[in-house]
Amino acid sequence: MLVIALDNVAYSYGGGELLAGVTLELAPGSFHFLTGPSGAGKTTLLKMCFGELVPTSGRVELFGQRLPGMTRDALAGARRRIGLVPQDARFLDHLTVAENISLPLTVAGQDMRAQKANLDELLAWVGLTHRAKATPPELSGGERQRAALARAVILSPDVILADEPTGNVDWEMSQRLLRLLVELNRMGKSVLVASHDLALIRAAKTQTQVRVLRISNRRLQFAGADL
Amino acid sequence: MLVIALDNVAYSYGGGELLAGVTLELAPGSFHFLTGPSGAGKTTLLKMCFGELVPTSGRVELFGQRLPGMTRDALAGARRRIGLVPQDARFLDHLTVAENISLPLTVAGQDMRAQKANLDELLAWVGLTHRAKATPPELSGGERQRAALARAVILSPDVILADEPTGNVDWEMSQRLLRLLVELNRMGKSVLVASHDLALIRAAKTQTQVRVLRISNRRLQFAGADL
Amino acid sequence: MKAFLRDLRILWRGDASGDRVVPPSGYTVRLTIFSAAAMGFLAVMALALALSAGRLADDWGGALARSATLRIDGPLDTMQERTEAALRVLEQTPGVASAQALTEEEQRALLEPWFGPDLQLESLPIPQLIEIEKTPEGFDAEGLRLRLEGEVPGAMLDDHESWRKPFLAAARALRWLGWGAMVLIGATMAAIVTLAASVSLAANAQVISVLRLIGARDDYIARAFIRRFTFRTLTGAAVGTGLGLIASALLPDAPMSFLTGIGFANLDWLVPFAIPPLAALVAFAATRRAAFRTLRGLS
Amino acid sequence: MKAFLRDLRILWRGDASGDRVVPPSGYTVRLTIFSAAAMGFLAVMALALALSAGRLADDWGGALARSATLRIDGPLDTMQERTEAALRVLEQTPGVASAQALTEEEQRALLEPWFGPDLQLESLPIPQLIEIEKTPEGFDAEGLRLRLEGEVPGAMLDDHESWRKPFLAAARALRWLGWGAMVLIGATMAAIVTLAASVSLAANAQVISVLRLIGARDDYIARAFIRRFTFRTLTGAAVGTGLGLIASALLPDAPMSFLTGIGFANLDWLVPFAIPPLAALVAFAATRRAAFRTLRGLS
Ligand SMILES: Nc1ncnc2c1ncn2[C@@H]1O[C@H](COP(=O)(O)OP(=O)(O)OP(=O)(O)O)[C@@H](O)[C@H]1O
Ligand SMILES: Nc1ncnc2c1ncn2[C@@H]1O[C@H](COP(=O)(O)OP(=O)(O)OP(=O)(O)O)[C@@H](O)[C@H]1O
Ligand SMILES: [Mg+2]
Ligand SMILES: [Mg+2]
Repeated sequence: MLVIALDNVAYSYGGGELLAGVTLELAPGSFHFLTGPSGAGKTTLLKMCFGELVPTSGRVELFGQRLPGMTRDALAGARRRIGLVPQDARFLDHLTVAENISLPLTVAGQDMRAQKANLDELLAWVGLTHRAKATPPELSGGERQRAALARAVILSPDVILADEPTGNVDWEMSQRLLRLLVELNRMGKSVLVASHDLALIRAAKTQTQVRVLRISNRRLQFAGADL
Repeated sequence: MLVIALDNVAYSYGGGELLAGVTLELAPGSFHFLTGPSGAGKTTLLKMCFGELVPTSGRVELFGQRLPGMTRDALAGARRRIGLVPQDARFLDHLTVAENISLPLTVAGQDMRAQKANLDELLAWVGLTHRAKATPPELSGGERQRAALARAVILSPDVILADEPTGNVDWEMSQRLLRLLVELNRMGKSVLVASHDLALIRAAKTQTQVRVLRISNRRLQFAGADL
Repeated sequence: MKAFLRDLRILWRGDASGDRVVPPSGYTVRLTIFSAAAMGFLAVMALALALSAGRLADDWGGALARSATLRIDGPLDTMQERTEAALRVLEQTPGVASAQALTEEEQRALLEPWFGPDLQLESLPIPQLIEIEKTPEGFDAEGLRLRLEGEVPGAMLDDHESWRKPFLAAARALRWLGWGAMVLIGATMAAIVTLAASVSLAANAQVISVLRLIGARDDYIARAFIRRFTFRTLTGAAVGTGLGLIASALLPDAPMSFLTGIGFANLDWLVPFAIPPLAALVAFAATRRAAFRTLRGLS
Repeated sequence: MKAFLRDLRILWRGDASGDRVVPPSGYTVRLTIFSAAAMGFLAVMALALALSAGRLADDWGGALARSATLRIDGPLDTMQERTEAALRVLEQTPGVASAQALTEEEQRALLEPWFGPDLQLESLPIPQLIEIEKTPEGFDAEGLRLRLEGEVPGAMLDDHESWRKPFLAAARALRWLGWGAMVLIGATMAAIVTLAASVSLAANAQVISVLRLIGARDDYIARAFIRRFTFRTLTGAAVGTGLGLIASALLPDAPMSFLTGIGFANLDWLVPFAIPPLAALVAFAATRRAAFRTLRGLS
C-alpha cells in the first residue's frame, strides 16, 4: 500500500497555477529527492503531502484516506505517522531541546522513560548531546535544523518529509544526517527530501537507491542520470 | 580607517568560552568569508560585529567608536551603516516585500520616491520583482533570504555582514547573489560572509580577492589555499 | 476522603503534559488575574449597593405599603364613640388584617418632639389615631374612605402613598444602579477574559503550529488554554471578592429605619461567594469559544 | 485657523511612517478600547454616586447642621414671656445667626398630620417652637443649654445632632463608596492599559527586533506604540463616558429633600467630561513606562 499518493494534483496560491498535473506515489521503503529552483514549489508540494495545504484540483491520499474527507482528528493521527522537517523549523521556546525533540512522544501519550535510550541515541547522532538542556533560541542555525530532524523521526514515523534539512550545516554534518535518513529508509520508512544541494544528492546515490524528482515549469519530472 | 575591528575578543554564553583571542579587522573594500562547523560561533562573531553581543573580554570598535561606550542612539546610527543579513531573517509581516526591503529608507527618514529606481533594480537583481507585492509569510525559503539581502544593502551601507545568505537557494541563484556582493565590494564596501558552502567560496575566489577565515578550536584562523 | 482529595487534585492540575506545552505567558497571566480581581471587587461593591437598595425598597414597598393610619377628629366627648364605630367598619372591611387604636402612651410618644414629655393628652382635643395593617392583598382605599365618610364623621384615612412613593422610587433607582453595574461588570469581565485568551492564543500562534506539526489534536491544545484561563480567573475573582468583602465589612454602618446601611445583612453575606465560581464559569465559556475560534482561524 | 487645524491633524496622525511599522494588532486594539469604554462607563456611574452622596452629605451635614430648634413648654399664660426671654438669650449667644418663633400657621402645618387642619392652637397648651439658624462657626450647645435652664424654665434645645448623625454617616459612606470605586476604576484602567501595551509589545517582539536590525532608534519604536495606545484609550473612554452619561440621564429621578436623586445636578454634568482626557493621560504614562521597560528588556 502507498503511504502518500498525489494524483494529478494542481496548486495555486490565488495567482497563477504554481503546480499542475503532479502525480507522486510514495511507497514504503522508497527514497526520493525533490529539487528545483528557489520558488518552484518544493515546500508547497511537501505541505500537500503533510495535509497542510489542500490541492486546488486532483486528489491526495494519506495512508489510504482521502484528504478532504478526513476529520481533524484523523488528520492529526495521520500526521503522527509522518515526520516533517520544515524548512524554517519552529520549537516551543520555553522547553529544552531534549523536551522539544521528545514532544511528539508527550503528545502521543507515550511513556517518556521507556524512550529515554532512544532519545539519547538520537541526540548523539545529530550531535546535540551537549546542547540537550539548552532552549531552542540558544541554538545555532545548523543546530536547529538537526533538532528539527531529530524531532521528526523520534516517533519512528512511516514517512519522513524533510525540507532542506542540510541548508545550514557543514559538509561533514550533512553526510551524518544523510546516513541517518538512509538508515531509517533501510528500516522500511519512506523518505522524501527537498534539497538544492547537488553534492548531497550525489552522495546519497552512492549509498542507496534514490530517485530524484525535479519541479520545472510547474510539472514534476524525474531528473536524468546527469545529476 | 577600519570600519569594524575586533581586538583579542573572547565570548562565552555563560558556559565555557566559545571564542577566544579573536582579532578581526575589516577595512573598506575587503571581502572575507567566514567558515567553520555548525555551532563553531560564526553567527556569534557576526553579532559582535553588529554590536548585538558585547564580548566577554577584548574590545570591539565600530567605525572608530568603542562599543561599550556608545549610546543607544549612536549604536542605532552605526547599525544604519551596517547591512546585516541574519541567518534566520525576520520581516514585518503586515508590510509587503517591497515595503520591507525599503524599510531602512523609511526609518532613516529618506524620501522613498527618490529611491524608487534603486529599489526596482535591487528587486530585479535578487529575482523578487514578481513577488514585490506579496507579504513575507508568502515567500519561499530562498525568497526570504534574497529579500533579507536586498534589505541589507538598500541603504548602501559601508559594511555588509551576511550569515549564510545562500543556505536555501539553488546554485544559479547563489551565483547571482555572489555577483551582487562582489559588485558592492568593488564599490568599496567591506563584505563579510559566513558560509559553509565551499563551492560558493571557490567561485568567489575566481571573481575577486577574497580572504577565508575559519573558526576552529575557539580561534579565528586564515584558511589555507586548500580551500 | 483521600480519594476525593486526589480526584480534586487531578481536576485542578489537569493533564500535566498538556499544561507544560503552553508557555507560562507572563503578561496575559497578570492581565487576567488582575482584571478578574478588579471585577470581583467591583462586583462585591455593586452587589452590596444592589442588596441594600433592595432591602430599602422592600421596607418602603413592603412594610409601609402594608400599613395605613386612620385619624379621627372631633370634640372630646364623641371620640370614644367614633373610634369604636371606625374600628367596627374596619373589622368588616376586606383586606384589613388588623386595626388598633393607639394607646395614650403611644400617642404621647409620637407627639413628644413637639409638645415635650409632660403633655396631658386627656385634656386636649387631639385626634385619635388608629393603626391599620393590610393583608397582602390590601384594601380598596377609595371604597373605605367613602364608607367612613358616611358612618364615622371626622375620620381621615392616610395610606402613606404620597410620601412613600418618592422614597420607593429612590430605592428602586439605587437597586437598578447596583444590578446594572453588576451586569456591566460581568460583561466586562467576560470581554476582558475573552480578549486576554485571544491575545494569549494569538501570541502563541507558534506554539499552536508546532503542536499541530507534531500531530496534536485541537482539543488537546484548546484544553491547555481553557484550563489555564479558567483557573486564573477563579483565582483573581476569589482574591477580588475577598478584598471586596473585607472592604464592605469596613464600610461605616448607618443602622436606620429607612436606610438600613450599605453592605450585606445576615444571609446576604453568602451571595458574594457565588462571584468567583460564576466568574470562572464565564471565563471557561469565553476561553472555550476564543480557543476554538482561533484554532479554526489558524487552520 | 487653517494652520492650527493642520497642526492638530499632524499631532493626531503623528508620524505616519512610524505608525505604519507597528502592525494593526487586532486583539489588543479591541482589548484596550473595550476596557477603556467599560471603565469610562463605570467611572461615570461611580461619579454619579459619589456626587449625589456628596450633595446628600452636604445637605445633612450643612443645612441641617446649621439649624436647631428650641421648644418652650409651660402653661399658656407664661408662654409669651418665656418665648421673649428665650429670644433675648439667643440674641446674645455667639454663633446664632437668627432665631425666630414659629407663627401659629407654621405650628399648625407641622402638627397637621396628627391633628387635622381644624386644630385651634390658641386654646391648647402646646409648646412654642423657635427655629434657630447657626452661623458657620455654630454655637456651644452645652453652654446654651445651661444658660436656658437658668433663665427660661421649660426650654428644651434640640440641635438635631441625634437624628442627623446616622443620615450623615450613611451619606458619607455612600460618598466613600463612590470615590473609592472611582479610584479603583482608574487603577484598573491603568493596569489594563499597561498590560495591554505590554502584551502588544511582547507580541511585537519580532517587529521590534526587525526595527532594531535596520537601525531604528528606541524612541522611534516606542513612540509608535505610545501614540497608538493613548488614542485608543481616549476613544474607548470617550465612548464609555458618553454611554455612561446617557445611562445616568435615564436613571429614575427621586427629587426629595433627603435623597436629591442619583445622577448629576447642574454643573456636575461637566465633571464626567474630564474622564476621557484623564484616561488618555493615564494610558500615555502607562504605555510609556511599559514601552521603555520592554525595549530595555529586549535589548
Ligand atoms: N502563502 C502563500 N501565498 C502566496 N504565495 C505563496 C505562499 N507560499 C508560497 N508562495 C509562493 O509560491 C512559490 C513557491 O513557494 P515554495 O515555498 O513552495 O517554493 P520552494 O520551491 O520551496 O522554494 P525555496 O527553495 O526557495 O524554498 C513562491 O514563489 C512563493 O512566493
Ligand atoms: N543565546 C545563546 N545562549 C547560549 N548558547 C548559545 C546562544 N546562542 C548560541 N549559542 C551556542 O553557541 C554556539 C555557537 O553558536 P553560533 O550560532 O554562533 O554557531 P554558528 O557557527 O553560527 O553555527 P551554524 O553554522 O549552525 O549557524 C552553539 O553551540 C550554540 O548552541
Ligand atoms: Mg522551500
Ligand atoms: Mg550560524
